[in-house]
Amino acid sequence: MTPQDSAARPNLWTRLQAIDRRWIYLVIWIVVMVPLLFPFPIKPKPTTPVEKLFSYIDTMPAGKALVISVDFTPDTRAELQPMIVALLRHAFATGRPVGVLAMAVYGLGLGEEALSQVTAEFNAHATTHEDSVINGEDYVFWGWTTPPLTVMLGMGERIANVFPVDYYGARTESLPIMRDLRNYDDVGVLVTVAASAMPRSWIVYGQTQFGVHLGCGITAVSAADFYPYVNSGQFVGMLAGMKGAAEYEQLVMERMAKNKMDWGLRNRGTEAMSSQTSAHLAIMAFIIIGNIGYFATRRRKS
Amino acid sequence: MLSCLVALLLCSISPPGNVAARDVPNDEGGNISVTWTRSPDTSVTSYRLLRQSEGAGEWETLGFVGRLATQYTDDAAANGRRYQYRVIAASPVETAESEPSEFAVASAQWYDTDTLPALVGTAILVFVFLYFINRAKRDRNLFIRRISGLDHVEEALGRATEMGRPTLYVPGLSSIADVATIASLNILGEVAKRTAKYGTPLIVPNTDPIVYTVAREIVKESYTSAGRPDAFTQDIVFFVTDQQFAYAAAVDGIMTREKPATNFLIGMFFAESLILAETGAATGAIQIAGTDAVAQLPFFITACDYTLIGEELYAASAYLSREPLLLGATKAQDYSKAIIVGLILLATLLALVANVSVNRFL
Amino acid sequence: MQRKLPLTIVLLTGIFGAVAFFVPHGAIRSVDSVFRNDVQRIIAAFSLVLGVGSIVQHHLIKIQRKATFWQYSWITLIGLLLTAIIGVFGGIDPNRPGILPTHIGSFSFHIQTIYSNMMVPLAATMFSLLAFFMSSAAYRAFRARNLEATLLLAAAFILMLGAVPLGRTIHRELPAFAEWILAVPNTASKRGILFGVELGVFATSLKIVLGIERGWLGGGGGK
Amino acid sequence: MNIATDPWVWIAAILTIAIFSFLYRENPFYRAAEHLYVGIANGYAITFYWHRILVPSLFDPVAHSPHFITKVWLIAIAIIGAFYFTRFIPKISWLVRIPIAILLGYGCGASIPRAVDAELIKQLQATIITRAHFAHWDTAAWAIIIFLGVIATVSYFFFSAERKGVIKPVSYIGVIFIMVGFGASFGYTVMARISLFIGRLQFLLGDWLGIIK
Repeated sequence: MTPQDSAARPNLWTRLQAIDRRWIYLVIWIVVMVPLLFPFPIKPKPTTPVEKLFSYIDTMPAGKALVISVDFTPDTRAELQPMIVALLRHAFATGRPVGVLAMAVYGLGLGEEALSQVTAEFNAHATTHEDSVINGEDYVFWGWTTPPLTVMLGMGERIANVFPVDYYGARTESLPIMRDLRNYDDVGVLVTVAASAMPRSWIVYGQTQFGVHLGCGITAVSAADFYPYVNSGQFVGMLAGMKGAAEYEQLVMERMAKNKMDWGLRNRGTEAMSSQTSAHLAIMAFIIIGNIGYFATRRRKS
Repeated sequence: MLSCLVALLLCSISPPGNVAARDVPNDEGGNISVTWTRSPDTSVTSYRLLRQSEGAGEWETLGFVGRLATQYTDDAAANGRRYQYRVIAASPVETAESEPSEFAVASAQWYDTDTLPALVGTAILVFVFLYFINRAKRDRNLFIRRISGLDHVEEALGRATEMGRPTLYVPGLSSIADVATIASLNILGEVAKRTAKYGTPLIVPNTDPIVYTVAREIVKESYTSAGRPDAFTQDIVFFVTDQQFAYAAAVDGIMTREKPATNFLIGMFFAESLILAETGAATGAIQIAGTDAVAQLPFFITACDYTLIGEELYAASAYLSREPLLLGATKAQDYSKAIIVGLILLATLLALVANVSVNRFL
Repeated sequence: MQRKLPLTIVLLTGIFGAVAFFVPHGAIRSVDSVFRNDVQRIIAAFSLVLGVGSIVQHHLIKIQRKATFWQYSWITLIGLLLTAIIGVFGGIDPNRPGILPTHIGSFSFHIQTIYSNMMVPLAATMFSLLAFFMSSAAYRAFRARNLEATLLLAAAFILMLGAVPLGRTIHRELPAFAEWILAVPNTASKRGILFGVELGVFATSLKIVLGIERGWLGGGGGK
Repeated sequence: MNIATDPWVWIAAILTIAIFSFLYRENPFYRAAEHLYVGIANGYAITFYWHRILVPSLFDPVAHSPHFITKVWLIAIAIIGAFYFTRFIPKISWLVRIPIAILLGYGCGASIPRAVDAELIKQLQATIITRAHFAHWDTAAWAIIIFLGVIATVSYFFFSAERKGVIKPVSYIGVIFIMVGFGASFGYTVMARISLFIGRLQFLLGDWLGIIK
């Protein structure tokens, strides 16, 4: 804030020109925080890659499993965790068997968190055994093992060999769900949710060697890197960043409404997306105000 | 007829065929590539690779690959030894074994033929550079156009001197292996000569321990050559931490507490670029930035007064020092760019007019 | 000797580094990998000793001189010492405990706990300051002063609109247009810049290896 | 409200707030967090170098390697590394240059062919227009725009000629491409950075205060 800036006769615009940046910070803070506290969901229209993944999972042959690979760490949780939650809800709402594994060791906690959240949501509304979502019957959490190559190849042969015990310590062989979830043949689609290059490894090992169908959920920054794989059909669909997560949540909410599951669930991605939208709008408004001020001052000077 | 039937009953999946093994070319040896044609049966889930070294009499298992694979690289072959391979198709209930392959031998090569374009390209560029550097020894009047960021170095340092406030120099956040860091250290040498001359305090926080040692030597040398060895003190160049954001936090602290009048942010930067540049802008410092990290340039452009874009960073030490040999190299860079543009035009012309794919040769 | 020897070493290791790129043979590759791994890492470890020495000295001087805010230097020094003791003696792998216990009852102070509960939140928060800094930088710099500045502003604006659902509401093709800007003009400019950068890298490397650029030799004189 | 009871969550939350307070102004809380951060980061670096580099790559092999030559090799590297400490002995302080020269020489030498191979040749290949681009009008148009944009941008970086004649308008087009590219990169990154802040808020409001969950 140099003195020259305020030397001109201070009208509103010139004052805005030299506004203390802390006002900008305050506005950003408010517009991001308020939608998180008091969600006003903006309903995003799903884009093609998101719709593709949704309808692929929605129309998989009965009995085929959805496998989610948690390949990210807590630092990208805000963007990626909502994807896992939405995918789990979709699978449980449509009665798909679900398998969850983690390629990132720090992803274990994230997988566990998402599973306990979503299973609790479903079981809270369950009245019969059929309605409930039960560990070992409707879903399995295999946990983490390394190296990735061994996992990706081994799952093509026998998943129970790769993960002899699940995350909770039960022998995977003994779980009823594993009877129909032997290897990639029983997997309808495997969705890798990652902030790294892991989706590429899944293509190289899982897909080119076993032909497993893949989908991916990635951060907004890496979206451009993965578009080519969606266009070539190597990924049946893709969720990119919070926007992708929010769009998928919308589709899942519509599906659940159709299945009479209007439980008023919170959608972290959609909520965060309203924060995103308001932050983007605020920044754009700042740019516009700055320019109006700029032209107003310039006219005054000339 | 009967034997056929027995075979069918005993072995209902058919084995993979045409198993072939050959040395992987252009490597340091140790690798043999095995190829086969897949078993036609859909129940196959994977293929298992077996290897036998000549005379060993025993087949060892190497590993397995998915049912769609038709190739496997054995990366544990001893050079000069003869190996043969078998591929076994496996379904959940049974297996079928192929005929063994012919023998193959892994060997190391002294030249990687895949690098031929790089070799030719390197040779041409080295030649161009040596020619111009040599010519620069005779020609004392090589011209370099104005680079606005560098024209303002003196002015920015002068301002710091007038205001009696220090100058901050951030040599990037990468290691010495990053050539941008070296370019930055060269500029640091020139900046330090001037701060020594003007008697302006200089602050050089570092994030790479090796860069720290080099930066320290360079600044010391600059102070000596400016005739002020006494002005060089221990706390001009110091190491902070090798953690990106801890470093950013510390430099932000320095910027707001010491209030340098001039900030140089030159070298390799990552996401912290705008954290540094925006804090510097908020303290009212004149900021000169320079990086070849294309992803960070937009942030420096928006938050700094002057930004050296990409190659300008590499022309800077020639520009500031006016050393003929360095100017010659800058001239060579220009001619190399002309060659590249020429090549793009030529290759496009060939591709469009004669339908010759130049990419085949690259 | 004092200058000749380092310059000779630079020339020899430089030629080796370049040649190794073209030669796959094990004789060269194994030496190359020693350079890449052992030499790099061990020398870096020694330089870290100097680095840590530097930061410790920096703060000790501050304390000694009672410089402005010298009290805070104690925080750095104590934090450094405690973390190093816990880390070096407590072990880095939770499954292989070191000689120092890393928990009192259920309260863990293992180096990984410190990492995830202090370093990670600190880094994430520093990183997230960018949300604010981007806003203020955009406000200040995105003014339509001339054609270039206007284009910078317009491209940023369109990309921001394309990222939120509103963009699609304004025009159905807006997100696609945003993608096009990223894929076509942006690619062209990046590629053009990269050509220059790589030539600069090439030139600087060559100058160092040939001993034309010798600023890195620093002080101390000698022939 | 479901406020956290784990002391570590409280520590993380306090540190988070201390860093955010910098947005208002530099203050004692930020200063303390910053100094603490630098201290811990260095302590962690010492830990890391000790357990992940010195022990497995130097001490263990020197003590246990079956190959005598490996031991000699590693000890030699360690001695070269120790040259760094000659800085404190003025007489032989120039030996500091030896480890620097080794790293610098090797790094520069290795980057010479790589700059040509990985960047120059690959980028050149990608820029050439071929007949295949003319299969669709759009691929052809985009390829031509990229082609012209690359040439214009490269010409912006000509240093040895005054900007006049042909170079002037061409390099100006280059500037236009550069600016559009920078603007696009900036706008594209906003979302990711807001996400980071949302992540921190979710930590503060969720994990710590338990207001949202």
